[in-house]
Amino acid sequence: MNESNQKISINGEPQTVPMGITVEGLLDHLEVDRRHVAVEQNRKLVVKADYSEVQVEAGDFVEIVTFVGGG
Amino acid sequence: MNESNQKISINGEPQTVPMGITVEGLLDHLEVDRRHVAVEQNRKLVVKADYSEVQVEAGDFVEIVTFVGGG
Amino acid sequence: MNESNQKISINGEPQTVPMGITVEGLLDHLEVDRRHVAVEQNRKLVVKADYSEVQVEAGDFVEIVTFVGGG
Amino acid sequence: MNESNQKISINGEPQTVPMGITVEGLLDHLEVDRRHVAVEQNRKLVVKADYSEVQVEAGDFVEIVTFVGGG
Amino acid sequence: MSNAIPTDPPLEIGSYTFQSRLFVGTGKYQDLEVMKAALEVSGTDCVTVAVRRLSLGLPEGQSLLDYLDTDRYQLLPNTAGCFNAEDAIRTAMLGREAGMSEMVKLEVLGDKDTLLPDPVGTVEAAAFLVKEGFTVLCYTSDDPVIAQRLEGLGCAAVMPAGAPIGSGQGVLNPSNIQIILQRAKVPVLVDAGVGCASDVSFAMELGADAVLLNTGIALAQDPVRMARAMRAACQAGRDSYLSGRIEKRLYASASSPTEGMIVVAGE
Amino acid sequence: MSNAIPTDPPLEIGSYTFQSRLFVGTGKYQDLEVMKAALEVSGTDCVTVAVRRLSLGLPEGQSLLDYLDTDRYQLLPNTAGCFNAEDAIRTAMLGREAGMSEMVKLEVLGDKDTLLPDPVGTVEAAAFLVKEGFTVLCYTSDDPVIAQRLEGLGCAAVMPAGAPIGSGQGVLNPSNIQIILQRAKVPVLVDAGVGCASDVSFAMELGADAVLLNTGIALAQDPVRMARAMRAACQAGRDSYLSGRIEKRLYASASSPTEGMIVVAGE
Amino acid sequence: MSNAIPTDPPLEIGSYTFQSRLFVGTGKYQDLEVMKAALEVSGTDCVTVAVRRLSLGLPEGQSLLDYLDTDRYQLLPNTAGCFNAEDAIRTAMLGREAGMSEMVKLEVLGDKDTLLPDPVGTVEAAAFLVKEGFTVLCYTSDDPVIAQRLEGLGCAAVMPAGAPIGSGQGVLNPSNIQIILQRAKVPVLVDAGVGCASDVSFAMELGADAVLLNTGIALAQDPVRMARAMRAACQAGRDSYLSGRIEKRLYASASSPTEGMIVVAGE
Amino acid sequence: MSNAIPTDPPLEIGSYTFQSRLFVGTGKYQDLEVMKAALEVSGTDCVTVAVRRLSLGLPEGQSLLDYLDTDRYQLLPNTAGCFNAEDAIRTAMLGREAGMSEMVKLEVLGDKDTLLPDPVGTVEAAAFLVKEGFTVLCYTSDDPVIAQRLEGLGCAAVMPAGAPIGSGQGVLNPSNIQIILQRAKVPVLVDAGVGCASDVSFAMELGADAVLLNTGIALAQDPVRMARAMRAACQAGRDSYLSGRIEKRLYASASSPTEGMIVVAGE
Repeated sequence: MNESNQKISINGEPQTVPMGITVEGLLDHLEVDRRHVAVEQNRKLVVKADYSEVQVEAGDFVEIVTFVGGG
Repeated sequence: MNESNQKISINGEPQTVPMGITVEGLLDHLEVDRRHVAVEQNRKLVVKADYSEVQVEAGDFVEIVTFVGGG
Repeated sequence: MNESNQKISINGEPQTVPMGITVEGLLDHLEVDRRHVAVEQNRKLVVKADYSEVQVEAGDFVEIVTFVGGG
Repeated sequence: MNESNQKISINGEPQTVPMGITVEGLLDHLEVDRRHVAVEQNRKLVVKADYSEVQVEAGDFVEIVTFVGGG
Repeated sequence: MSNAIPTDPPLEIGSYTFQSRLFVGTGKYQDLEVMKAALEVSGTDCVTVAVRRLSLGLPEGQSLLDYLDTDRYQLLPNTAGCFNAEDAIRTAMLGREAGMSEMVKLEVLGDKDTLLPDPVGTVEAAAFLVKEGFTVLCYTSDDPVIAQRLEGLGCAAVMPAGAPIGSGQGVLNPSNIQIILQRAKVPVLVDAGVGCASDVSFAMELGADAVLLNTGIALAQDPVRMARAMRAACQAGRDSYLSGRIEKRLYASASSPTEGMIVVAGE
Repeated sequence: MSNAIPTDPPLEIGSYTFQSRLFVGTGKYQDLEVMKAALEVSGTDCVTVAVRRLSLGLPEGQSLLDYLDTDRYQLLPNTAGCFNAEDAIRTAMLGREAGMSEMVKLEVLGDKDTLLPDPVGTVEAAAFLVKEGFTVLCYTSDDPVIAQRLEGLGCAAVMPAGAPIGSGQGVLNPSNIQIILQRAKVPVLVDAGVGCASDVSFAMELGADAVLLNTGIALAQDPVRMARAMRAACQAGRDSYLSGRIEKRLYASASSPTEGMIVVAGE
Repeated sequence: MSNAIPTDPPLEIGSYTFQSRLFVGTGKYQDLEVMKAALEVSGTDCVTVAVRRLSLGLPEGQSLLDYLDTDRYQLLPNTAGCFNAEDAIRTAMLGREAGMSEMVKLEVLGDKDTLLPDPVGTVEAAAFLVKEGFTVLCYTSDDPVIAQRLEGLGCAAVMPAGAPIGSGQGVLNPSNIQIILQRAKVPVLVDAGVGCASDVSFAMELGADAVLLNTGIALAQDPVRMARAMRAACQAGRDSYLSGRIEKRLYASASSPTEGMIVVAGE
Repeated sequence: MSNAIPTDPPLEIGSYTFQSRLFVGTGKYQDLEVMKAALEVSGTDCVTVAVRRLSLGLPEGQSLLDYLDTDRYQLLPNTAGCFNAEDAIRTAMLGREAGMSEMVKLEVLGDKDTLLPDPVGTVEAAAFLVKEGFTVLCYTSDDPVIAQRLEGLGCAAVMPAGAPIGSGQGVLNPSNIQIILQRAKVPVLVDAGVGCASDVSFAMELGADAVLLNTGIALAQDPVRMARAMRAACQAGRDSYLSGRIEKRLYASASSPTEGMIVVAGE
């Protein structure tokens, strides 16, 4: 692992992402379509307005969810 | 009763009509709207084609029916 | 077939029985338990009182019925 | 009220009973049939074994219950 | 004493009288021993039997009648299997001769899939048999019109089907049975379609005078126990009918008193 | 002999054993004589009672207990009328002391119109009473989730309502009762809502271990006869359940043999 | 495109064709304006009418026919009120002459309380009218035997009653209707007894080819809205029948995926 | 004109307004094209969606949202799959953020076999979410006690299950639904268990404000046609409810006049 990278969990899977990346950056990095997406960092909701400020840190559990078919 | 008249029953009611009158004449006499009407003479159906030939005779039981609301 | 015998149908099966036999004799011949039995000769019921008088004739259709399980 | 008496509530009704009376004494005083009876003092159950020891005090809320018809 | 339960008079059909309101068929049992035990346990007074050709050469002791105590049970010959009036009449005549009783369970069936009665043939045969002096207990559909007609012809009892014979569906149309009961002056027996105890209780609670069944017992996994169930269910339903049940209500009605609660105590 | 009916083991709830599977309430009777007669006829082993303030000054011989043979009947104190866990617990504690038995019928009600249980309060009170050593027979709705939770908490029996107390509507949702029964390892009693004999038979046929009722008997026009009806219905339903009923089918299945008919004769 | 809904072919009865599967009666409306509006909203193609003596001297514009667009609606004369075959035949002959159509709704009634058909008279009249060239739509009970017989006699459609005329009880015996439908080769219309929209949908879901009703609309508090309800219910039931519904199951089947849950996250 | 049908006001839930009273789920369709077509045909304004982990790397244009016109449909995120209050709250918070709407369909489930709600967890989560400003549409059992409690906590709508999710059994306990409806001041939606059109009509006729369903459409053999059926059934049931249906009666009531018969003629 490059020293400028860190390990986090995204949706339960281990991932390596750049150090100091924000949620905004993470979504860009993952090429996520932002429509109807929501993000949790360590079980805490990150609202859209905070995406560019909240930094992802090593060991974080990140959840990125969207809508799927359901009843 | 005029000698040129005769007594018949129409729809269960006694009526006096001219002697020699046909079903056609009877319907005219009664000013009956011919749409959806049917006629029985002494329990025998008189079809429309025969109206002008069938004569009504004294003592006849004539039924003139039409459609009313029903289920 | 012996000349003193005749062919009849009993319960739909051809049978050979003695000439001149009565219903009474027939039931004896067949060793029928008489409890709850009834007899028809050519679709006509033979009541018990007549068993000893009614003669079975060649070609007769005889039915001997009893009770079986039913609902 | 005699000075040796005290006021308590029994089953929601004000009653005057002797000072220093025990639950045992109270039940005798009220001529209560002890079969299938239970007693609460200030919302606390008094078990039978304690009847002769537990004293009723002024201002107590005493409940004496039994069984009635129910479903 | 005032709390004694009034006696329920026995059921009368024509000149016949029955203590039990359960009529039981004798068909379809795995063996005649089981049938015998089931009939005993059922408490019935009256059993139906079919009229069929004697099996010539059957060894002694192996026939239905060897297992039926005819002192105990009134035999009720049926005309099962007949699909027209003529056959049913012939069968009824033979049954009377064999059974030495005037009672007949008249069935004139419409088709083999439903075994539902043919109303036209039933009416024809009933009229004939009544004139011949039979006490006709007439199997019929749950059609109130035909039930009334059969009564008018002189049938001693009308026996509407709860459901097709042997189907075990219970009383499919309680409204029709109710109408039949409200208008009948002769006994009404629910005959056929009953599968379990609650079906019997339910039929009796509608006011039926009796229930006639066969398959529900005979083909249960334990016919003898089911016979006991049906006996109790019949009595239960009869008593329930006679007891004047509570009305149904959407909301509750407390069983325990609302006074004398401790829970307002101390307030 | 092979046709003997196997014996049905008695019902066990906690350490208590019951021969009869009918539990009967003691409320709402027009008088205690009628109640006494009805209970006797019902054959019950276990009667519910409410815990209420003693009426001081009631003449001797006029109380419920003067009419209840406590050698014959297990008393089952209820917590009827309690609308929260605390009141129900207090009432249960008093009932245990008065009754000298660990059994309690726990009811924590949700509102006065439906008298349906409050699941939240019921769960809370059940957990407490189980820990206090009670044998908790827990009144509940027909909700399979709550029934399972109550069992998990250690209730000795779960008692889903067939319908609101006293409503006489019978078992309104047999599917829920079936689910409860399929998953329960403790006895399941259908409690409340039963109006007539067929309701009882039906509940038992679903597989209920017992039925508890009160209003259906007490407010019938003839309570004693209705008690007899309910007893028989309970036995009938139990036997019917154990007998392995026939399957339901849309079409018929003949009861009488199709062979041996005379009607092909002569052709 | 693959998701297009296949077209449902129109209903054919004899040589007549109907787009709508709702047949509507014209009796009992508070006034003819309301009837006219209700019929329009119902979307029906075919309305029943009764044959009655002409009221001599009725002012013009006040008769039923002044409110019926006979270009729009096929008239279906009935034989309502006839209690024997002879009267029904006379009425049918008059109706044909008056209506200039071969279609007749044959009713031979059994009694005035139930208005259920007399099977014997119905069979007799149906046989006669078929031979006379009528297209007979035959009102009958839900008896599968009679339904089959009427089809065998040449009736163009059989019309079993869901429940007695005007009773609003819906389809009382779905089993019988199912049997009729499974065996019929001519159209089956559920006629009579329908009280609300779900009754109509239910009948159509059983597979009925159409529903005929009158009182359910005419005596509703808002007949025009109820006509709209019945129209939609008929289409809904037909579509539901054709769509292949899900099977019933006792337990649940999740609608939302069980994968991708966050709730295992972080573990 | 007097025969115009009064307009039915739209359904209001919290600050949201719906023209259609059919809410439709988006799960279980064989493919998203079929789902899209079914939703369009259903006429719904509001569709439920589940909140699940984003599938990283899914090609563009393949997700649910590519097939949902969010200008047309109000999205209603659910908390399906959550078995405790905490998970449901987390899911609801995520759903709100993703959906940019305050509406949530709250489900806290009791177990995986029944998918029936856990009342205790549901009450807990509902209280929290209401305080957080959500418009809570709360899935619940048909228990009137819990329904009333949820309303008291501030839920915008209560949504009792007709039967377990996906079971297709329809409304198993209409009595409970009726009680809920009579006491509710917020909208009541029947949610879950609906299998066919008549189930929907029936629920609406009970007075439900709307019906929410998924499996009934999605797993029908022809989902698009079934969507059309459900739309019509919902409208039919609503109209039927508002029209004031005829009373049910045991006996008949003639549709055709009893006067003016020819059949007394000549006598």
